[in-house]
Amino acid sequence: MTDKTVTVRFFARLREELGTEQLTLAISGHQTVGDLLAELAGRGGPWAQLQGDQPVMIAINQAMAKSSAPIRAGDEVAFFPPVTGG
Amino acid sequence: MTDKTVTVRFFARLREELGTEQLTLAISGHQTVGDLLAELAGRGGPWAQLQGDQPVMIAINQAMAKSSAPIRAGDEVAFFPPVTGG
Amino acid sequence: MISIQTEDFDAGAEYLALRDSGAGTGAIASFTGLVRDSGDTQDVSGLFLEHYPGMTEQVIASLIEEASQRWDVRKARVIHRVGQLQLQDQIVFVGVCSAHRADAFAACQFIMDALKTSAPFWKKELSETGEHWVEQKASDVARGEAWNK
Amino acid sequence: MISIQTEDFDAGAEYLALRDSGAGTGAIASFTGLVRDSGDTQDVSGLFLEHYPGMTEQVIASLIEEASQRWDVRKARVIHRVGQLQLQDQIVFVGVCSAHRADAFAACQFIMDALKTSAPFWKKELSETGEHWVEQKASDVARGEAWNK
Repeated sequence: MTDKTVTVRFFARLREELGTEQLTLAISGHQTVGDLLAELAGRGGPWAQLQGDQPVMIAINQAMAKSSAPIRAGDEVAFFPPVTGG
Repeated sequence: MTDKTVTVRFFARLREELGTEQLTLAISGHQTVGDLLAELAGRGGPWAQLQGDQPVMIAINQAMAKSSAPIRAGDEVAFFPPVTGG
Repeated sequence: MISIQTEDFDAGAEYLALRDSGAGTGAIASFTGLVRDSGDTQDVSGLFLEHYPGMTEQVIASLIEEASQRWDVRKARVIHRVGQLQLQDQIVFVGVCSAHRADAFAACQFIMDALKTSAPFWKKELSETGEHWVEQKASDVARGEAWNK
Repeated sequence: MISIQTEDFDAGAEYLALRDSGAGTGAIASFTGLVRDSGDTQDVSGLFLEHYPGMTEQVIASLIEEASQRWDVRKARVIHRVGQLQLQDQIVFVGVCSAHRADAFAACQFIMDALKTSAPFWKKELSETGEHWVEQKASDVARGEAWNK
């Protein structure tokens, strides 16, 4: 099942605190992006903040998404803090 | 009473239709700028429009004024259509 | 700073001059108005702009003063041309430099809206079929009054 | 046109490029944001700006598209810098060219407000005492949401 993966990207504060810019994860068993988020939070340590008090924004294939959105093999999933540009 | 006068200026459409840019008028008997306007309108012809359907704006000494505003010797009075710059 | 002039202006250079060197400056909003081909009449070929010298500058100064009391305004610049203008000529420039984005936008828009209903300028549209003094628009009056609510 | 870039931009030249040659153009509104010395922290000495390449451009394109559906927009230009910025550096430029003044102001302000709450940029403030990821402001969220009413 090597082809059943998604790319997961982290930005800004999350990228720094998780010490991770990008991951490739198998998605067998993941129905929604929220399931993926919960799995990552379950790693504990800094990863727990993915389901903590601070809001985490989600994008799937570079479009904003809700945690209930389904994910499919080949998707690019991103988690990041609320945006602060401009 | 040569010194008891006001300068009256007209702008834009009024200036053109009255064929007059500036007048010097004696103000004895004028209590308000509205009285002055009525006197000018009484000249008839194109002057009647000073009390016609179209609004006439009034400035005294280069500040917007109402027709009830008093005028004094030496004042600069101006009558013009609603402004349309910008 | 306020300029009433017949000559054209360089909006790019005005932007640069408006940029305050103060470390608290965070936002610059600017607006430029151009001569359009359709106003009260169609096929406008140019404008003649008349003003009331002296009163014009006083009114605009008081609008900048009012904007400075309502919002954070570090620098404000107003240029308004008068005389004969051609199609697509620049007519007016309003620029505001502020600490904050919302203040810069509000002050710039307030000055521009208020100028249109209280500064003594009058436009005459020129076209092939003749000339026509522009009438004040109810929408401009409404926009000007909205700032007093 | 949308540019995400590390290098500075010439807001004056951008204004000139934005000026449409179409005879129906009557208004240009523009906004520039600068690095201020006080944000979440005081004595800010600079910013680091991170973005999500690809998604950023898509989000801004969709904001310009939405603005074009809501208002008359002849041309729109957005430039946003990323990477290391110093105090008083230019961060962002939004310019809109329109037939009408109200449309130019509204579209420019909408794009700027919506960009702040939906385009994937993140600011880190740098100061003598350390660095700090900027938190999203409730006032920015409120301004963004106000456009949906």
